[in-house]
Amino acid sequence: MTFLSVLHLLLALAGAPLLAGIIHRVKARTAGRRGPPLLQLYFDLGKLLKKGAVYSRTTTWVFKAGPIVGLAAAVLSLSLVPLGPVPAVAAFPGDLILMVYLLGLMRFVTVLAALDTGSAFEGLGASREVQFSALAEPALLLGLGALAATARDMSLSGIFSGLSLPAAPPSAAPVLLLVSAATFIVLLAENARIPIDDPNTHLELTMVHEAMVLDHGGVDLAAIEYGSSLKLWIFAALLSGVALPVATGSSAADLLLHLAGVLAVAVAIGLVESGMARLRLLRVPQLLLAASVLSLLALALALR
Amino acid sequence: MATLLDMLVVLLVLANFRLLGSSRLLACIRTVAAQAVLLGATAVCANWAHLEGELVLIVCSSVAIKAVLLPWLLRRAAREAAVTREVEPLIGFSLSLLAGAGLLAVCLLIAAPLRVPGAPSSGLMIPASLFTILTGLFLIVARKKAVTQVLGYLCMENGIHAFGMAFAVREPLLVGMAVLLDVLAAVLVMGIAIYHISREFDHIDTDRLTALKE
Amino acid sequence: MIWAILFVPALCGCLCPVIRPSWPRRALLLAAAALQAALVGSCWVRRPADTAAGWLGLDAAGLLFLSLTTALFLVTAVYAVGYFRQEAGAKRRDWEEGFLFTNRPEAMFTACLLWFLAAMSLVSVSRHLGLLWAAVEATTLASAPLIYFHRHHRSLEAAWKYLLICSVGIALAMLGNFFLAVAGSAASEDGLRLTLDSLLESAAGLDPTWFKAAFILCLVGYGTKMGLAPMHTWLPDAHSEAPSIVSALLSGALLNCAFLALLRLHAVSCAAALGDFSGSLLMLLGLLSMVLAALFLIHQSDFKRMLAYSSVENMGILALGVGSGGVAVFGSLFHAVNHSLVKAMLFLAAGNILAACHTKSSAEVRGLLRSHPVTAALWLAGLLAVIGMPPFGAFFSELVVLRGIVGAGRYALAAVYLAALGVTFVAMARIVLPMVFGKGQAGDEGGRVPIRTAVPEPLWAILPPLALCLAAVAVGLHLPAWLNAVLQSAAAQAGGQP
Amino acid sequence: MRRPGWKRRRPRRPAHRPEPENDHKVATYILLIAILSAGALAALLLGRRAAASAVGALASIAAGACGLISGGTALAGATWDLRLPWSVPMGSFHVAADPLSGFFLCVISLLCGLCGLYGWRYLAHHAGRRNLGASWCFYLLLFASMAVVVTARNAVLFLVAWEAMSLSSLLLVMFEHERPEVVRAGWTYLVATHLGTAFLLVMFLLLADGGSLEFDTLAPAEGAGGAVFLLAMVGFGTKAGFLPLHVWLPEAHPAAPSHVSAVMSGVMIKTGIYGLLRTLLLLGPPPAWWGFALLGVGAASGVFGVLLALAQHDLKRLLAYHSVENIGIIALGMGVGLLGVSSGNHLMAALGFTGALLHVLNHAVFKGLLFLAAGSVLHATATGELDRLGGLLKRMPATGGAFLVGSAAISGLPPLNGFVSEFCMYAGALSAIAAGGAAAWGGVVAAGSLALISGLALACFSKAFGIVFLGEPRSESAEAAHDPPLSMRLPVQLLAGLCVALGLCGPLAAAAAAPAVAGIAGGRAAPAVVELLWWVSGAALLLGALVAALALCRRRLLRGRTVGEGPTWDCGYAAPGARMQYTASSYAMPIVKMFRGVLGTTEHLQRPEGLLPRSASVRTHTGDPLLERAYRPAFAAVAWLAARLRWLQRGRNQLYVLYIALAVLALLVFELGGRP
Repeated sequence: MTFLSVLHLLLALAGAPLLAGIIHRVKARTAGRRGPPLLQLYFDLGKLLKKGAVYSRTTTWVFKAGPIVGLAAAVLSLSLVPLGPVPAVAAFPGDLILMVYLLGLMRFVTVLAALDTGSAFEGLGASREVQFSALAEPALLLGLGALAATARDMSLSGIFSGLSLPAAPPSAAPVLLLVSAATFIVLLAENARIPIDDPNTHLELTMVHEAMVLDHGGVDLAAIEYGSSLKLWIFAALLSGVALPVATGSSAADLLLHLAGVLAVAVAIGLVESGMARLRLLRVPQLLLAASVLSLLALALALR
Repeated sequence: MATLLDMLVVLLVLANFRLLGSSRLLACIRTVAAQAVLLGATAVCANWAHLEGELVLIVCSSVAIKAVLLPWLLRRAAREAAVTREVEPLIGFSLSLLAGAGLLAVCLLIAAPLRVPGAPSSGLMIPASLFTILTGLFLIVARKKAVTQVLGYLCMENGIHAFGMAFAVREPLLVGMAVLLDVLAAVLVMGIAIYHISREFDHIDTDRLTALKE
Repeated sequence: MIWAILFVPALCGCLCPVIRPSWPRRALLLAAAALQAALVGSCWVRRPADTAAGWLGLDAAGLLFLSLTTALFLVTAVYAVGYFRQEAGAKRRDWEEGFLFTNRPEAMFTACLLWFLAAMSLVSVSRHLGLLWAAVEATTLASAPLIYFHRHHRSLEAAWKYLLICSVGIALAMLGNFFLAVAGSAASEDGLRLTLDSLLESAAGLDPTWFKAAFILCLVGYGTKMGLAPMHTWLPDAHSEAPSIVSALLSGALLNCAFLALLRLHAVSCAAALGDFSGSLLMLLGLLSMVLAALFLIHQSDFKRMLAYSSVENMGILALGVGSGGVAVFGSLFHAVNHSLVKAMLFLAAGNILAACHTKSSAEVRGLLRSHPVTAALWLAGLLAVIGMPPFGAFFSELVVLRGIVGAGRYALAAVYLAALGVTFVAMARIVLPMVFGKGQAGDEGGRVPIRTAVPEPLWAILPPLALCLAAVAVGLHLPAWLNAVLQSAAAQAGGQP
Repeated sequence: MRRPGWKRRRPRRPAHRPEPENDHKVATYILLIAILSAGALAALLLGRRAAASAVGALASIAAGACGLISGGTALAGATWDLRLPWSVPMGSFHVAADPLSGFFLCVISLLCGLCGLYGWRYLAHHAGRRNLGASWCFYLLLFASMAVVVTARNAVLFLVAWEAMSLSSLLLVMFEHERPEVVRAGWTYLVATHLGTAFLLVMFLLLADGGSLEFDTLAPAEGAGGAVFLLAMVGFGTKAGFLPLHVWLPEAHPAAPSHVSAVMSGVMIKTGIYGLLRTLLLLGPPPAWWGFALLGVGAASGVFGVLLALAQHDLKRLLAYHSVENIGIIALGMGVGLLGVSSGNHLMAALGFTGALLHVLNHAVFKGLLFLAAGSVLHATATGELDRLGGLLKRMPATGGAFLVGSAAISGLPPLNGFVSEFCMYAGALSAIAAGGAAAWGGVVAAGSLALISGLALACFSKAFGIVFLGEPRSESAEAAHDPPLSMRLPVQLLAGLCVALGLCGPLAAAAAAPAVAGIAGGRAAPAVVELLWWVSGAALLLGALVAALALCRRRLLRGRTVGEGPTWDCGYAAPGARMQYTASSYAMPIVKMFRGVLGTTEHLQRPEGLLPRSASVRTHTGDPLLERAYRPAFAAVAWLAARLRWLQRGRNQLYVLYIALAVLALLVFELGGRP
């Protein structure tokens, strides 16, 4: 753990909402509109934090606890994520498992909060969410496993520093390619992006993630929004680490480079979103299974 | 003496064929009685050289029981039960005769390796007695009436005793007596059973005795 | 001593028909049973010497089976007294077909019971094969009238089949004895005597061919009596139609007698170094019996027939154990003990169920546990015991038999053995569990309401099977040293190593 | 390469090690057995009286305490050894405790004690109508037999205790025997367990190899190891509920009273795991394929179990299928461990077996908790049907909170105990992957299936908790539900507390279990494991702190602002009602549809018709595919064969005599025929 890793953590905590702004801006530009300001999400969060709250009579403490626990889990798992060769704040063998499971915890509480309202729409959203993530999780873990097999290391930071170009084994290239593809798909699924989910549709029946938070408002909604932007940052950081396996000599340069990478990922997401339409729900599992297959392929290559 | 013995043995075999072939109940009973007599004669001939008191005693008693007492009992049972005088076979008579021939062949096959050390008797003796036993079994299997089944049982016993006596199994009186008593008692009990059967079913062919089955 | 053992029941049997009033007769029955038990018990203390020129004697195996027989007889005698009280009265209605019938005169029945006991005692004390044969035949003759206690066509049919089939089989055994004599006539010039001692000492000189033939004949003959497949056909009919006490005695004591006869012959053949030959035959028939019985148990709808087939299966185990030699011989002797106790208990319990529900079809008996708790518990315990669950002894005996088989490296045999046991167990559990558990109400799955008498379960109907059950458990929990010693020496006689 | 942890092959004669110091260590064990047997007898005598319940409960609590002490001391390394004279063929009463036995003894005593306390009031309303005494007698016997099973050192004693265990649990299952499905369940259970035991008989006889059946001398003949292992897999797997043999489990566990289900599901099936571990100890160094076999079975059981659980509509049945899943997870851990041993990877071996053992403990805790909570729900609403429940968290807060903890724990989420054990297995798998080689593929299987399982388990338990405890009640009985009395709340909450505690103190648990692991995996890598787990518990604590801090912030922010109440926002729909909520079936539908091929789910759909549709309904049912597609047909085939043979017994006397004649002729001709 170095000063830079702390810096990365702080930057992530501060800059995560920016990614959403970038995505929106890119989408608007490709559609020929001006689009909202880059900092829109910050404004939204600020407004939400000022508001009071209205709770459904159906709900219990589970509903109130959901956003907080989710946010805490997101922050904690963010602290486990390295930015390329820049190690994470905490790194130990098997930390990637903890990271994935913290995201799982976040999902669990969100889903329960959704079910707590007793609303049909939120139940619908929850049921789709758990289905997709149940398929996304193996893909992600196997992909990371492939990386571990290539880097012969058990901790995320070790893996990514081991994979960065000068140190990386020559056989790593195809593995990295496959894994980054898989990770990108998982990213889209986990962060409720097109083509898996449409964050700003106006028809609740087609929502997945947004349907789960229909009933939240004020501070809670702020926590949720912020948490999901942190989640997006986590995946973006991972992806830039995989897709951009470069370690310049100086770690400061690495930090900057991969920050750029994270922003690039956001841009890519924006492009994909503006280029594609939402998939039919029945097609989504196939896409996720494809991601798992990619990861397995990567593993096969790494273990050969 | 040996020729005489062979003659007797052949007669025994023929008697079996008569049992297989005849359709008259009383005739069958008579044949079984005759078999018993033949049996006694065989025993005497076979051990002519060293004839002992107890052997003679067994022979006499067995002839008395099997040739006189039991046939009388069976006739009586048949009369009590108002049996029709036919045998009522499950397997036809001619077929029975053929089967008998087959059985005889089997007996010869089995008896081939059975050599009696220093046997006084003819080589025919073993197959003949085995054949008698099998005939008895065949009668039990191939005839309907309870009486005929008892007849078959008697025929078997004859065969067994034929064997026993011919080879002079030197067993003291007691066993022989016990055996005879058992046979006697068995047939008595069977007779009683037949009596009850005839009362229950007002006839004694056993194909009504099939209530108990899976 | 031995003479006393033989004559006490025989004479009491002769007395019975002349005693008119029923109470003294029943008392006599109990007294005879108790006296016999006392005599046999004294034999455990001091083993009587052979008498009658080695024709009569009490070796380990004989003592074992004699004690079993006597114990079972004592217990069933107690049950019988109550049973007579219940069965007394002129005309009774048949539960299955509804016609009226009478029972045989109780005096005759009691006499036959006692003669049956005498015959079985003779089987276990006779050390002369001819005498043994006569005794076994005598058991048939004494027990045939017992089966025909209820005077109606089914029991008559059962008795007739029993009589004929067993007589035919036994006749073959007689021939076997003669063959044995011939086989021995080479051994000693004045022909050999069929006493066990002389057979065993001159076994080496037996002519193998004749001996093999003799063994086959005796195997089929006594096997018929013992209920080995495919000669077992009389067994289900007799057991299902006879009164429960008789079924208990037939299954628990009589089959053992036939088994004892086979044991003697196997001992001789082991002495004649033909143990493998006879063993293989025993194993063959034993396995056949187990498999057939298991298959016939599957669709069984009559719970007394079920018990009968289970007896066939257990006899198969005995034959298998003795055949495969080694420790398995001990196992199968021990199994004989367990089987007798358990099966007798089961038949007595079946008698209670029959008296309560007036049906032999297991489908019509439901929810015994609510209406007749003790009987139901016994019935369930009996099931568990007969399928070899601890703490009942059968578990250990079956385990020892299995060990003998596996130890001899016969893995295929072990597989079939276990498979047969498994099928038996599944089939029996399928039949018994619904009888014990479930609602007793009419309507739900056709269960007939068990008839509640003023005293649902009279003491005489409970105590005898309970005693047997406790005995079975006791043997399983702790095998007493004296019993163990007798089992070991008996096994050693029949060519088993500890 | 030298393999870790394996003592050389034991000598045939009992090794002449000095008898361990017995006196006081055995005392607690003897006390345990004494209490249990005395309690059983007393309860039996009390019969239908309510006092029987009290006696049984108190006895089980006391015995539980003794067991914890005795097992704990043994786990701490104070082993003891006790031989009593027992005269049965091949048998001897020889019990001893090494750390492994101690570990399992602890787990058993813990859960049995708490469930005993729970059962006290749970059975109370049966007093006078049912024979409580018998039930409690069997409960205590079950406890005792399990205690003997994990300490027996003689095969015959082991088997006797094993069968006693099956038998007593069977009779416990039969408690409400008027319900036909209970009888069916009991039958299935009896058949499965008895047939499973048959394999164990052969296994032990093969292990004994003609010698004595004392564990000290058990060792397989040359080349028999594989056979023994497979027999053990089948025999013990039947009890544990490995995949093709699990069919009895979802039948029997729901049928039993809930505290019994908790014991059966929480610890009784674990005795199968114990047996497997003990056999592995006896077998000596394992070849790699054993590990792969265990991994395969584990993956299959885990995935299949959780899928079937997801498709269930009955709470207890769902939990029962989850036992299959968790047994699969344990098998995965053992497989990882075995691969580690066979490939000489100490860390992997230690991680795998530590994970397996910890999961044994953890599953006992949270599955016990879940079954007891389900029992409280049943007790309060008289139905376990998910779609008739709902909104119970408001009405039974204590039970609901505990159930939530249990759900999170069984889904393997941090910071609870389920995550600790799964983390160990993952780490083991990961170390294998990082190390490369053939074992790496084992790691891949383990990691992949664990990921899939945990994802599906999350789905399943968000469904279970969400539908049962959240939202609005779906029936009057759920409307009127209330928390059970203290003696039923207490065990549940204690177990919930344990879930948290074990989650936070993972390393301590691992350190405690280390001696038990060392026997199989070697103690060399134990410190590494503990160190790894410190990270986990550190993260857990940090998470807690974060949550607390955020909660504080939230409180601060909301202070003084308007916090209003209103109906759930239903996108403008005027009159939202309880019947509009998502149901369990609809919640699970997407996943179940996805796997319909393997699940064989049947759907009865009544579409709405006409302009003003009267009624429309959809009903799905998922039975056990193996039971319905494999076992039933097999049994039917045997029955068919038997039916074909019945003509042999036609009732014709002639036929019967013919059999005799043919038999004698056949034998004679076969033996003598033709040979001169």
